[in-house]
Amino acid sequence: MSATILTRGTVTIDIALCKGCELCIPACPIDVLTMSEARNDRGEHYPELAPGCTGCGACYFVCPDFVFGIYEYETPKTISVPEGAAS
Amino acid sequence: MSATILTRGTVTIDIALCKGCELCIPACPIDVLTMSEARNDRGEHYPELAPGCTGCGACYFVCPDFVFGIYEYETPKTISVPEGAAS
Amino acid sequence: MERELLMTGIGGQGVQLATQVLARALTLEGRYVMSLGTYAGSMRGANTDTSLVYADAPISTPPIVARAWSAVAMHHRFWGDMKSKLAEGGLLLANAPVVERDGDVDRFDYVEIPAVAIATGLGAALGAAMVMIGAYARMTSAVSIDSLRQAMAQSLPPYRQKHVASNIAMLEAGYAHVAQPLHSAWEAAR
Amino acid sequence: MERELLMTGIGGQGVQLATQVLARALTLEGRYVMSLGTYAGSMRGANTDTSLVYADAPISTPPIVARAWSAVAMHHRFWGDMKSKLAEGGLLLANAPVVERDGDVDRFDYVEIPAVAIATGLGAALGAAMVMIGAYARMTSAVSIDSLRQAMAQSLPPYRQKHVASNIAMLEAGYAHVAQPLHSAWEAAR
Amino acid sequence: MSVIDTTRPPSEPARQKWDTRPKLLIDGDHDLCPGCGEPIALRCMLEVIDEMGLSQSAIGAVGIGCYTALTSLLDTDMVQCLHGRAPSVATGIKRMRPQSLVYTMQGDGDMVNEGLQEIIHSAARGESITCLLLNNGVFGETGGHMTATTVIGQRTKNTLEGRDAAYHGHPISMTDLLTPLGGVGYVARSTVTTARDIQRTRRYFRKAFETQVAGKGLSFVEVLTMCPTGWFLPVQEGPSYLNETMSPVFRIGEFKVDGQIFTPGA
Amino acid sequence: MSVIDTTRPPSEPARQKWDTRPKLLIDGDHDLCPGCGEPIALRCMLEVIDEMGLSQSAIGAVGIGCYTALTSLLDTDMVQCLHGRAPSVATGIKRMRPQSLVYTMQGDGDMVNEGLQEIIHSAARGESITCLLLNNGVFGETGGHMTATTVIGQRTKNTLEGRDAAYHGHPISMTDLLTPLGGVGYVARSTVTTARDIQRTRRYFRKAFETQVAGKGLSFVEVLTMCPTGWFLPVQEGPSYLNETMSPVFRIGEFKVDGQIFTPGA
Amino acid sequence: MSREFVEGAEALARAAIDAGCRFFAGYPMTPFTEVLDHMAEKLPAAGGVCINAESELEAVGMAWGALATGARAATGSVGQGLSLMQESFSEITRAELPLVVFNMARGQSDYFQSTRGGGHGDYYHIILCPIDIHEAIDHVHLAFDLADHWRNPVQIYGDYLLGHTWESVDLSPRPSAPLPPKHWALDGSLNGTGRARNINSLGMTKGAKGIDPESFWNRLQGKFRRIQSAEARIETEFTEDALYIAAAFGTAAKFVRHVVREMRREGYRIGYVRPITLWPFPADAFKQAARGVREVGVFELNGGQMIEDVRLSLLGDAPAVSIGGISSDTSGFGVGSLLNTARIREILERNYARVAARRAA
Amino acid sequence: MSREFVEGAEALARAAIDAGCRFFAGYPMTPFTEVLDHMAEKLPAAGGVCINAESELEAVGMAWGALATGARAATGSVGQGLSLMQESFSEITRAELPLVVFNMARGQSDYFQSTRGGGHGDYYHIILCPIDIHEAIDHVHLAFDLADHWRNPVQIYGDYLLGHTWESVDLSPRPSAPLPPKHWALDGSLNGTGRARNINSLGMTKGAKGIDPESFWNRLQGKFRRIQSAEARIETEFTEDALYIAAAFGTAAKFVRHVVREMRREGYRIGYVRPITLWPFPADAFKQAARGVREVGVFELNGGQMIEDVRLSLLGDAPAVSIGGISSDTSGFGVGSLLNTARIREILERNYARVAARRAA
Ligand SMILES: Cc1ncc(C[n+]2csc(CCOP(=O)(O)OP(=O)(O)O)c2C)c(N)n1
Ligand SMILES: Cc1ncc(C[n+]2csc(CCOP(=O)(O)OP(=O)(O)O)c2C)c(N)n1
Ligand code: SF4
Ligand code: SF4
Ligand code: SF4
Ligand code: SF4
Ligand code: SF4
Ligand code: SF4
Ligand SMILES: [Mg+2]
Ligand SMILES: [Mg+2]
Repeated sequence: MSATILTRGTVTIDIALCKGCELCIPACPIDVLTMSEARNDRGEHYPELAPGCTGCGACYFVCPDFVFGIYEYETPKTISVPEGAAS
Repeated sequence: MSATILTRGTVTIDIALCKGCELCIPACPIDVLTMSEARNDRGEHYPELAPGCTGCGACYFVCPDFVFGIYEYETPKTISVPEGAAS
Repeated sequence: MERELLMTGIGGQGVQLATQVLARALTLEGRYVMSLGTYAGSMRGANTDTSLVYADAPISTPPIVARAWSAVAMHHRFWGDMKSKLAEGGLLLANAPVVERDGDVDRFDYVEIPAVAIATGLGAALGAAMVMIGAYARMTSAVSIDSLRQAMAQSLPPYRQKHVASNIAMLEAGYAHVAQPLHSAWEAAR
Repeated sequence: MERELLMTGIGGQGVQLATQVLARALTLEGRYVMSLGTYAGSMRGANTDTSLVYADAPISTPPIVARAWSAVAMHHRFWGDMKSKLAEGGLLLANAPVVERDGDVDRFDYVEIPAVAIATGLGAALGAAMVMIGAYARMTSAVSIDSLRQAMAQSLPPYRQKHVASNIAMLEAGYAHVAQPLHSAWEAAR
Repeated sequence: MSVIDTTRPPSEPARQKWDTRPKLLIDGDHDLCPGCGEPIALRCMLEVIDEMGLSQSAIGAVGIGCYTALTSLLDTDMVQCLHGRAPSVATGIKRMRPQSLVYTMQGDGDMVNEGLQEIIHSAARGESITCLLLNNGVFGETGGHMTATTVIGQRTKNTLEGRDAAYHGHPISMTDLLTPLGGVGYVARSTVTTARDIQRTRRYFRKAFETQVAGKGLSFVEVLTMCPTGWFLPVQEGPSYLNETMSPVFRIGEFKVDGQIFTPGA
Repeated sequence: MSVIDTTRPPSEPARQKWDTRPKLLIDGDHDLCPGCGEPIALRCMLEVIDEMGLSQSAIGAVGIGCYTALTSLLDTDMVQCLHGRAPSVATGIKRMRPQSLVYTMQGDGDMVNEGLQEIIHSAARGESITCLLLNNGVFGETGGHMTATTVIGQRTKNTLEGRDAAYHGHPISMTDLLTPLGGVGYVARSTVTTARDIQRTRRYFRKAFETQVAGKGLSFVEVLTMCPTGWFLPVQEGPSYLNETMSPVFRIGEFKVDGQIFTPGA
Repeated sequence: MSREFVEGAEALARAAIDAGCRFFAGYPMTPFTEVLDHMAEKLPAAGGVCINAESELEAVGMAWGALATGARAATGSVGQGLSLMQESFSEITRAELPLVVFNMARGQSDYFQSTRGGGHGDYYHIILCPIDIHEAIDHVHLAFDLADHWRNPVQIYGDYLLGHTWESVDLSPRPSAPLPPKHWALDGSLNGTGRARNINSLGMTKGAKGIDPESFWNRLQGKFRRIQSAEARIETEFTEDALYIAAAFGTAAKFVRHVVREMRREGYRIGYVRPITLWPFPADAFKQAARGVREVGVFELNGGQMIEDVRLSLLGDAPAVSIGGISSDTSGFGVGSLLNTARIREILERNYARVAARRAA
Repeated sequence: MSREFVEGAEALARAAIDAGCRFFAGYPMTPFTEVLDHMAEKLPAAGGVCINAESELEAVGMAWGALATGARAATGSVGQGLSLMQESFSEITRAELPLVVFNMARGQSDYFQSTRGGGHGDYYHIILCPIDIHEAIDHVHLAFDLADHWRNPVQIYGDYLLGHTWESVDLSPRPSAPLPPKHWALDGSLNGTGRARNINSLGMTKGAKGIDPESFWNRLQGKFRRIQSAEARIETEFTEDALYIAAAFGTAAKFVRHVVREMRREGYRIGYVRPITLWPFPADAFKQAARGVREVGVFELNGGQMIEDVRLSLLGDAPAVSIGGISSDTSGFGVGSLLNTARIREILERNYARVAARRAA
């Protein structure tokens, strides 16, 4: 039910800025972003990160509201993710 | 010293309108126009017609001041012109 | 007789349409009406409010209402900004429990309408504003439910006519929810 | 002391340049000058005229001269239009025989200068206006021939400096043609 | 050498083939300079309108330049427009009177400087009008100033050392700009330096008006014209200066016919 | 499914690779709509300026449209221009400060409608500036009206039945107009619908600024941007609508590099 | 009379179409956009043409062309867009074309622009300034009629409030007089006769070379003077025995009138004056209304513009004092904090008291 | 002092360069063309830039950009071209940029356009209106200084006569005060610090969302009021004991002054007043000068524009009567038949006689 992948980084998500446009969701090449059930102070759903982020930056680039930050690990690390998430 | 040519028409020249630009002179394919010695009421030289005009209309078209009129003979006629004029 | 109604909510609550339906119904009954709506830009979740003046003679009041006879509050977030304009003792219909009870209960004729619950019961929470307008009409006798029905049909563009029936149901439910008129719009003095 | 000079001719006669040379000469001598030229568009053969006011103090007269102390007429065609502006008894230098004699002889101090003939004698009929200005300077003592020479050099652009000498010759010939001053520009009253 | 009497028609039986001036011109006595190319182009246009039997339907919108002096001599209904604005005015006319033949006449200063936006928008809008550009590469009217079509190196009143690409920029070719636009049906450029050129110009006008009549989009004819005054040249040198300096930059020919783009023979 | 805590940097040793917002933006909290493409393009431009080490020399001239709301958040010296007029203002800036990196930011309404003349003239003049066109095919700011780039068939507030070529005219492609002009050094078009497109957009900006630094003429980058509000679409559908309706009309790629025209692979 | 509940912008557009407007061109700018949208939607159905012009300059040019054919045509914008049209406005006036302009102003700061003509040269537009949408509908009909009658542009000076307020109004079709004959309209029929028409602003005459601006412009001055004496319109209330008069124009006047009526009911000797035409300004009627008054308070939402016309009307009979001021919301649409009857009441009371005290002293 | 004989247009251009103007952009239109030509020829040699802009709209935009960098910059045109610049004029004023405008008017019909601001909104430009080229040279220097000092546009209202008259004038370089520091000028130095500069006309503040037009425009109103009390300039002659005053502006005033002086010498009790600044209009000084006067004749070559400012100054103290009128030559350049001292003498005598008779009666 789980697999391991190599990742070079991860994201921060400033949910307060999110306007819920969902552009980041299809942008993520490994589908680790999903929209929240909860709403932020603007009344919007926002993205939540499941394990598996590789720090590729796609979400960062497509987000019109500057919600994401990208961090690069000093050393790439291996993590285990639920099967299918990284497909 | 003279030759005969066939001509289909001739021109009228309203010298009062002429501004002396001389565009008509090189336009005439058979060189039968020359600038006058005399000046019109505007103080300008104007074109004079030597025998040999064929009524081709070139002078008519190039003149910016609408000086020429073109007449077409009912029957083309032969005229004699000084040698060289029609060269 | 000139009466003022302020209605306030947040974007997407249908406040604009509800005001229009009431205004058209009044027009159908030969009343004079004037209304001005504002909503802050294209951002969702911003405030939206409307003012409506209705009368039995041509209206000479300016369109920005300084002092209102009645109000409908759909959402607590922006109701506070409008509160000062409602006359002491004026009629306030509150969309309960979205609008929270506070000192207003004493200052105004405060009537709670569970509009969201009623609308949800009819299958569409978004119809709450329509429920409120139905209730308002009954409460004030400003206009008949028949006129409201007719006005509803006139207020939707051709390609949305299929929603007329469900909206009329909202109006009717609101109307029915109020047992009896309290503030009569057309009575000379209260 | 304020003196006015009107000069009139047809396009290409050099009236504008001649006026400028006189004006610059006057400026060199510390006089105040003001001049306005008009010529009608780009058509050749149209009229061109200039007015010049010169004085020994700052000029307060407006630039469109209504009444002139002196005039130079280069061509009869447009002289008629200007005539009314020359004061009775004013100095009129006529470019004879281009300007034809008529009643003017009696109304003004009429002096004929065969400017075209003089200029042709010097090799360029187009210099007639320069001849007239030379004559005018002598006639009125408005300015010295030296200043005129200097002004001439200043009035041609670098690429036309080769024409300075021939133009100065024109000025000198005109100056020499007048035997003695008649109307003194700088004398208080005539 | 004997001089023929040309003050009157010939004594032989003859018919007048071409009148001194086009029928749609009230008077041939105008104030434009000797050797100016603009009246020549104008004549072509008016004669073609007449030959096509469209005289009674023509309405013109004229810009501001030397040709403005011709407005009151033109015998078609006219609007004298502001500098640069003729295409919009023509649009208003045509939309209200689709049955009319609507033409504009503008110079390069008028069309390519002040009114560049108007002609492009009208073209993209596909207005069914015919637009004439009289391109002499200068503001003739103001005395010979640089326009947006002045060629590199040309000396004008405000480019005394010649137009310098680095300082004054590059000339704009209207045919380049208009050809790719969707709403444009016909684009051509000609000159009036010789009788042959003038015949071509007349052909182009005919095709342009045909394009309008057929409702195939905006039609555009640019005519390179001499401006000896603004070029500070002897009048006689106008045609050769045009052929040597302007024609190489502004290619002659048809660029779009019936809405189809093609590259004419050079 | 477990949710990672993304409110703070990772606990592992890591360095921040990209900050949430570009360095030249004061605040990321802006008023543009959800799903709007304009801030995405803006980020690309600002980051490229920063990466090229040109932050301290950039001066912007911004037009009037939704992006105007970003002017006061931009942390480069700026002139907020009138609708359509940014290229002229940028010209004045650049001529007085040739050492500065001067850029303009305009929408399609601003550049292709109101200010079409300004951009073309500035381009022909070869001004050494970089011009950004945010093309969403509508006036977003006024609520979704047709512009000069609205594609045929598109429904807007004032083309309720869709843009009809015969009545409303044809869309204008700025790259078509600018590419042939002599003064232009670089012309390209991209989009911001996917991360890959965005990388290309960043590459184009870099080349455009390099063109300016090298003094090779005006550089122009058009970015097609989503406007779900003006298109009356659910926000999520913005990118696919753009790809399906706008991209086929407005081709993606480079059209002119270092002053050389070329036809990009379709 | 049957009434419908419509927004001001829609009422304006429908009134224009009912008044025979068959051409409209405009460029969006709030709150003019809303009028344009209704025109774009409704004019084609009425057999007219509405063009989404690419800019204000092009819009006014298109209207110019349409007018030249004799059609009833209009354009518009807000003050800022009208700034761009000033060259055309000036010249269209001289060309004597009956343009109608919808100025959906962002407030009242464009009074000078409208009344003094922001363009070059001596010219005036008739400026109708409605207080509400009922009057605006009348004004739209009047505008097209006056424009045709005088062959002079007429502007409707509206604003955000006028465009965005919904009212139950009477928009039933009005019988309108047949359009006056337009012998000058272009149709090509006289082409080639030597008498083809020439619409121009320069004083050109067909067949004659050159222009004659002096006599041409002087003739126009005569027309302006005739318009001045014929078309000035005013609304006044309670001026007979007033100590103090509050003057205002446009939608802001509705607030002032409301407060003045209220104060009158309470016994204040206060009057109200509203110029309905901003040009020609109803100077004589204003002077008349202010007879015996101690002071005129001018409530305008700008830095002080109409007050000049008030002073020019009174010429010292009574002082005119500015009691308004710049007032704008944060969107810049001109619906500022002074548009508030309570604040106005406070202002009028304060000024009234001062004047009344002065009188007592 | 050394004088040279130069044409007005050249003098204006050289004075501008001497005053530190380093950017100029314009589009030809007679008689502004002549100024532009001299700039195009001479400015590059002085290390400046002159652009032959493709239109008036682009010219003013370019000047806007140059000004934003802190440079002294100017543009200009005639009234018609200035009509096209009205949107920019309004907004440049609100952006508080020190633009200098050369208005080489075709006559005097653009008085309203200059003094009332043809654009939208509340704004004013300082209008310097020289009587001749000597004064114009001073005005050019003054214009650049005032523009920088007030951060407000300043216009030189010249005309054909000013540009085309040649005079012997002093154009020797003037020592000029160092330019005031321009902390607001753009140079990129603050980029990325959170405090980069933003030149705008909307009331934007760096880092803050939205705009605040009300307080922003009110601040500008305060500035306009300060300019009004500080910068009004007037020329008067013989007003102390005058029965009648003739008022005029610009080059036309030179004709009037000439005739008034002549009549004074002959004993007429006539005075002369010329506003040197058309805005701010020297209202107080005018009122002062007209004390005891029976009538003011306003000689302006238009349909009656400055007369409003005269009336607003006098507020009924004395009647103001128009004694000028539209006057144009056939080229439309504004040098019409009223510019004639004999005709003016006749007009002044007639009016004087009427007023004197009234007094006797
Ligand atoms: C708005 C405006 N700006 C400037 C002018 C002055 N002006 C008159 S004609 C002209 C140039 C015309 O050039 P072009 O159209 O090429 O015609 P040409 O004179 O060369 O025939 C200019 C700039 C004007 N009339 N209007
Ligand atoms: C002269 C002028 N006319 C009209 C407007 C109104 N206006 C403001 S933004 C805008 C449209 C902007 O469209 P675009 O540039 O495409 O930007 P977007 O809103 O789509 O981002 C218009 C027409 C204006 N500000 N100025
Ligand atoms: S792209 Fe940005 S704004 Fe849109 S949902 Fe994702 S995080 Fe939120
Ligand atoms: S950085 Fe890449 S992998 Fe991680 S969430 Fe964003 S798009 Fe997905
Ligand atoms: S072309 Fe015409 S104007 Fe020129 S010289 Fe010949 S006849 Fe005269
Ligand atoms: S008609 Fe032909 S042949 Fe006769 S003069 Fe003219 S150009 Fe020469
Ligand atoms: S200036 Fe040039 S374009 Fe104008 S009339 Fe003269 S030659 Fe023709
Ligand atoms: S309207 Fe369109 S362009 Fe404007 S902010 Fe919204 S999505 Fe972006
Ligand atoms: Mg030209
Ligand atoms: Mg857009």
